[in-house]
Amino acid sequence: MAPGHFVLTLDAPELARSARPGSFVAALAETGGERILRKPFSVFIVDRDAGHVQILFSVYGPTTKAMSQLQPGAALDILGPLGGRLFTPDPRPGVHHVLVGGGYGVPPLNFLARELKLADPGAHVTLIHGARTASFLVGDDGLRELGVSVIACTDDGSKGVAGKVTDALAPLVSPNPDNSPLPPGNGGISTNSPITGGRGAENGLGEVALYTCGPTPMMKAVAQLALEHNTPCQVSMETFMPCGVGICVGCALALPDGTFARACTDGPVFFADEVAW
Amino acid sequence: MAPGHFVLTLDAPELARSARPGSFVAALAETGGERILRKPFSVFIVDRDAGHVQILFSVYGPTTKAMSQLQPGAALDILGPLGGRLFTPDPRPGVHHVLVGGGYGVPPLNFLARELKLADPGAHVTLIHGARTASFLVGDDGLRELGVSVIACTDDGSKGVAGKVTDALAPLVSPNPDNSPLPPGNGGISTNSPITGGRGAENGLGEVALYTCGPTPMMKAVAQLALEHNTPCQVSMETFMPCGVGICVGCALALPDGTFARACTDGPVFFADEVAW
Amino acid sequence: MKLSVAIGSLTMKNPVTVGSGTFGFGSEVAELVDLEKFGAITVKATTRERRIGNPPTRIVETSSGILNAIGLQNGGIDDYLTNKAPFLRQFTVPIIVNVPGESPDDFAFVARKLTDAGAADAIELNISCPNVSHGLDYATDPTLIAQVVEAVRKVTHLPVLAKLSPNVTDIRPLARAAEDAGADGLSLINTVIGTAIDARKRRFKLANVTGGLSGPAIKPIALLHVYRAASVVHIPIIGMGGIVSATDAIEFLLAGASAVAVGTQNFVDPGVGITIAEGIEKYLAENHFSDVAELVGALET
Amino acid sequence: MKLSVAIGSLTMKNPVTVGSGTFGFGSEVAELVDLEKFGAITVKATTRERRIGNPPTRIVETSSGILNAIGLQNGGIDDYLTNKAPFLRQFTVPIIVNVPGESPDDFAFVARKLTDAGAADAIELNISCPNVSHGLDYATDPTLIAQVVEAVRKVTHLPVLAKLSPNVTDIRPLARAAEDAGADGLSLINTVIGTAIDARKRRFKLANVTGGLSGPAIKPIALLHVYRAASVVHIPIIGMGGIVSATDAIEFLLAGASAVAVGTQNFVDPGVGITIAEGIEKYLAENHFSDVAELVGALET
Ligand SMILES: Cc1cc2nc3c(=O)[nH]c(=O)nc-3n(C[C@H](O)[C@H](O)[C@H](O)COP(=O)(O)OP(=O)(O)OC[C@H]3O[C@@H](n4cnc5c(N)ncnc54)[C@H](O)[C@@H]3O)c2cc1C
Ligand SMILES: Cc1cc2nc3c(=O)[nH]c(=O)nc-3n(C[C@H](O)[C@H](O)[C@H](O)COP(=O)(O)OP(=O)(O)OC[C@H]3O[C@@H](n4cnc5c(N)ncnc54)[C@H](O)[C@@H]3O)c2cc1C
Ligand SMILES: Cc1cc2nc3c(=O)[nH]c(=O)nc-3n(C[C@H](O)[C@H](O)[C@H](O)COP(=O)(O)O)c2cc1C
Ligand SMILES: Cc1cc2nc3c(=O)[nH]c(=O)nc-3n(C[C@H](O)[C@H](O)[C@H](O)COP(=O)(O)O)c2cc1C
Ligand code: FES
Ligand code: FES
Repeated sequence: MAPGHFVLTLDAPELARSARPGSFVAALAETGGERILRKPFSVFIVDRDAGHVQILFSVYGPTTKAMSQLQPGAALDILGPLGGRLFTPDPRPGVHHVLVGGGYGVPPLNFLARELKLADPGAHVTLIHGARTASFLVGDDGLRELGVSVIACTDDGSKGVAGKVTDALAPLVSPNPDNSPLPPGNGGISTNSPITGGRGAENGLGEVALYTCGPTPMMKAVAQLALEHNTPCQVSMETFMPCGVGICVGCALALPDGTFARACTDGPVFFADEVAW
Repeated sequence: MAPGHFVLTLDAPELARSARPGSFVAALAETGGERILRKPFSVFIVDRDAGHVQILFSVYGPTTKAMSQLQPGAALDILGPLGGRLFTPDPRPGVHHVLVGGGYGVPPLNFLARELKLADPGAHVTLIHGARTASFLVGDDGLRELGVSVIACTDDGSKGVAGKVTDALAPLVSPNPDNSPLPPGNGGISTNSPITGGRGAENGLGEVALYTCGPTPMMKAVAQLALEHNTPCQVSMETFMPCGVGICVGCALALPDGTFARACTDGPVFFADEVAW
Repeated sequence: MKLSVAIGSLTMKNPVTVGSGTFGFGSEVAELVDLEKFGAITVKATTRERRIGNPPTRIVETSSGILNAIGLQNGGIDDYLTNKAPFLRQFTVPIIVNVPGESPDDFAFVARKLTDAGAADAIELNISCPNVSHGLDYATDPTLIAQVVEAVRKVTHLPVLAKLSPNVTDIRPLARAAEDAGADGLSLINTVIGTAIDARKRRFKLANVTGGLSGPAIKPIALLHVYRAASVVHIPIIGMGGIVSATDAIEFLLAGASAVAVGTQNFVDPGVGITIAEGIEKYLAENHFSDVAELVGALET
Repeated sequence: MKLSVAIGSLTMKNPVTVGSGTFGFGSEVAELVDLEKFGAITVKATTRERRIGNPPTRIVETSSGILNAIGLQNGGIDDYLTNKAPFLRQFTVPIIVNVPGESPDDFAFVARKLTDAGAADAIELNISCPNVSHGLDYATDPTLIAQVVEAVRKVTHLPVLAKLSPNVTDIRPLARAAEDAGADGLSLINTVIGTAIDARKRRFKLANVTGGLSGPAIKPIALLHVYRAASVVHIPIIGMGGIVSATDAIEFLLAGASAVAVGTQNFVDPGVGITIAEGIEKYLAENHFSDVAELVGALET
């Protein structure tokens, strides 16, 4: 695993059966009084036959610290699968599914990529994921083997595209003729490349469906690209979620009409234009 | 170890050098916010050469639970040695040192017995310790080998004398001619044996010095016996100790004059007649 | 074993309900827990008009507690009557509706609608929410509390509970004012006002600046308020503040509460109220009580 | 880097002191920690007459906090002058003496003795101890607070700090009353009143029934009181309540405190105040501040 990242395999047959891409679980770790709430973690890799569900996390605070110290065989109190609206595979035939993730947004996209390939092995699926540096790139496990194109982006160019995920994404929704299509690791894609085209399909690219999960600034940039190019884009929001089941209204997500949705049960997946960015 | 009892060996050379019988350490275990205070534990067995100090405990609450789960090599935050007045060996030549303990009061008495024997291998030292049943008798490790007489008492007679520690103690300070001297395990000592004699020495017994540590009701009974027979008796008090270093005054111990001492730094060891029982 | 508790004409079959605002409208968790097993369900605050609530961040964690500043987000009384009450009325469990307001008229308006529609079995007057303007003034002035209770008393035959704030110098005169004005019971306590600061960003953590503290951190405060209020009123008290276990709940009963509500802990386990009701029953049996009422205020002193 | 803070004529070389009653008289821990490294040492409450204090149990643990009911055990002012002050005066660190009382005259009596003997560098008026009779009345009435401050003001040239109680509806009028009466600073907050019950024994856990809650559990409450008081007074505030780390201390500075005190955490680590002073200095350096005063109230809004 990348430094500071952990994968827990939960023996949870019921969860394995019912989890869908975008589902999350709420974990209660023993932190004494330091933290009293459950914390949400996306379902990462599911093995339905074995009844196993994996989650991937890094240590942020007390809950993830306690989880990182669990010994094999230990019990973890989880509630799930949670989530109201989850990722929905874009039904357009031949559509290019582009999944854009960063940080802990990658795990649910891995799950989504697998499900897309499971439903249609010929599906055109690309995962673009980004991190500060190569060692922080996590969560793409097993996707290449399934025929998913994986494009890594690193801020420092230590692996894949040097730059942000949007640098790798832009040509897919709006090709810039000056750039070759996605050379891995040569830093050739400039963050300043002007947005020239309309939606991808009109520029000779196949139709594109976007799915994104990660830090809000990243998702906002992806959503903006999508909105500019009229590309359907599903975003899985990362608000703080005190209860995860819809009873606290602490996960308020601002909507364009000035009201608030509950990110946990009205989402976590929304269409990009449903959110006030 | 007896069920539910744990011994931790601390690698603490400084502590090993400076701890004396009656010294305690204040341990801070990671319990999150469940418990924010340190908890006191008596120094049990000290290996000055190795720089090791042992403490013996059973699981009462969050601190002892966390301590019971420590893995070898783990760190434990301790402060010590603490304690103002500690056990002082009675200086009278040939005196019979009788140590009376119950529960977690036995560990400091084990330490005391060893020190008495170390200072004078010919010293006459007896440990009387009691518990509900045989499996809860702990803390006498290694004493028989050093020539300490160990008298066990169990409420249910499953080991040693059937009865309370005071049943075994009474004949030592006030012999009852109807009872043979301390038959182990036959339950022959009656709790109702009338107090017949004055202090031990006057009854043909050698002079006796008492040292006791354990639950307050037990120590109170021992102290009463001692006071009735004019036998010097050192008691190590077991009040709740929020800080252990004299700054909180939360360890108030009622004195005969109606005022309160700090059990941590004015004690934990007092003479029986200094305490309002 | 008698576990039931009466608050005016409201009968709870066991002494456990939920804290308003910590259990939604019941429907959210009806698949996870059996609503019928609660003594009553207390639903989210329902106001005269719809309220959109405060912007995020609305909830932050503190040591053994959370601070919330939801801002009473709710659809308003008409939304409650149309979209929430019908679901709840499929069950037999009594419904307590929490009603905040900015004037006696506001409280009475909502209370009358609830009564007319038969959409509540008791009304809890939220005279104490620290997160909206005016809330606090009503919470701290016995005269205003009396006005609110009287205004509602006039328009409903339903049991009326006054939910008081702990953010006061002395709860006793306020508890008495509510009783004298005709309240059938008290709910104690609402959250304790506080704030949290992000030292790195040098900002308040809550968009609303202040929030209400709840969870185990406030239990000692809540127990004392309940004990003090119980010492001056004769009406039953629903005790709350930091309850996570049956032992906590029993402490509140011993302090003088006739029933209890579980709040923040629902976010961890929405079924915890049921576990607590079972735990109370077990404690009563083990200690040879035959009626939960015997435990109320039963402190040896 | 300027770390020093002035409160009237008292200069603390760094903004960290200890909460009265949580550090004894300094002598108890002088072998464990270097007293000179604190901005000031605030000693235990010193009363006109000796007080034996409350019977045990005096301290119990609660979630992320403790409840205490020490009952101001101390030897009285004469004992302080004879047996405690001389030890402390071997050091150069300034001494703040905490003075409770039951009448303005009590406070003034002790303040005068301290001043005459040169046995204090500042006097902290404990107008807020929740564990003794009268304490609370003085804490909640602006007129009485003013009387106490004025009475002491008349008999001493030393800086006078008013230590206020959080057990009030609104701290602002009380803070203003203290300032108007001539206080040089405020200490906020004293403990929050509460109680704890033993469900098994069906008894209060504290012999005194009520106690004062301290520790991390109360930090959100303390931060808000400090923020509110700072918004209405111009005198410096020593902020306290649940501080265990430099981050906590910085939160208090941001809320408007000029200095901080560490209380309950001293029981875990009597040297934590020094660690915190170092942590504040590090934070200032990392964030390019040159004076701790720049942090006071520096919340971005
Ligand atoms: C739907 C969803 C899915 C998620 N999936 C994953 C996953 O698969 N893997 C993963 O590693 N993480 C995931 N997260 C994030 C994870 O739940 C959080 O990082 C969680 O807070 C970690 O808990 P903790 O106790 O370890 O740390 P915390 O103590 O909660 O702190 C973590 C960080 O979050 C900050 N924080 C705390 N409260 C708030 C708040 N109210 N608003 C903003 N920031 C705050 C803290 O300051 C700190 O920097 C997911 C979050 C959501 C909402
Ligand atoms: C000088 C001294 C030496 C000790 N040496 C040992 C030792 O060698 N081995 C050992 O096992 N124990 C020893 N103890 C006892 C030990 O410190 C306590 O049992 C400690 O409370 C355990 O901490 P905990 O967090 O595990 O349990 P806690 O949560 O503290 O609870 C333990 C039990 O104590 C009760 N309790 C908590 N607070 C109070 C209070 N204020 N008053 C009365 N009861 C209270 C609780 O209700 C609970 O039943 C010693 C105590 C003292 C004072
Ligand atoms: C997120 C949240 C929302 C709340 N909303 C309301 C509310 O709408 N009306 C009300 O009277 N109390 C409200 N409360 C207060 C609770 O009902 C309860 O009084 C308080 O949280 C103390 O109990 P606890 O410590 O068990 O949570 C809310 C509490 C929380 C945590
Ligand atoms: C055991 C104990 C004794 C205290 N004694 C006093 C006192 O004598 N005078 C006083 O003004 N405050 C006293 N306090 C209050 C503290 O000084 C401080 O205001 C309060 O504990 C909040 O800070 P904390 O949460 O860091 O402990 C005492 C607190 C504790 C825990
Ligand atoms: S997390 Fe509680 S309502 Fe969404
Ligand atoms: S334990 Fe704090 S003074 Fe004794």
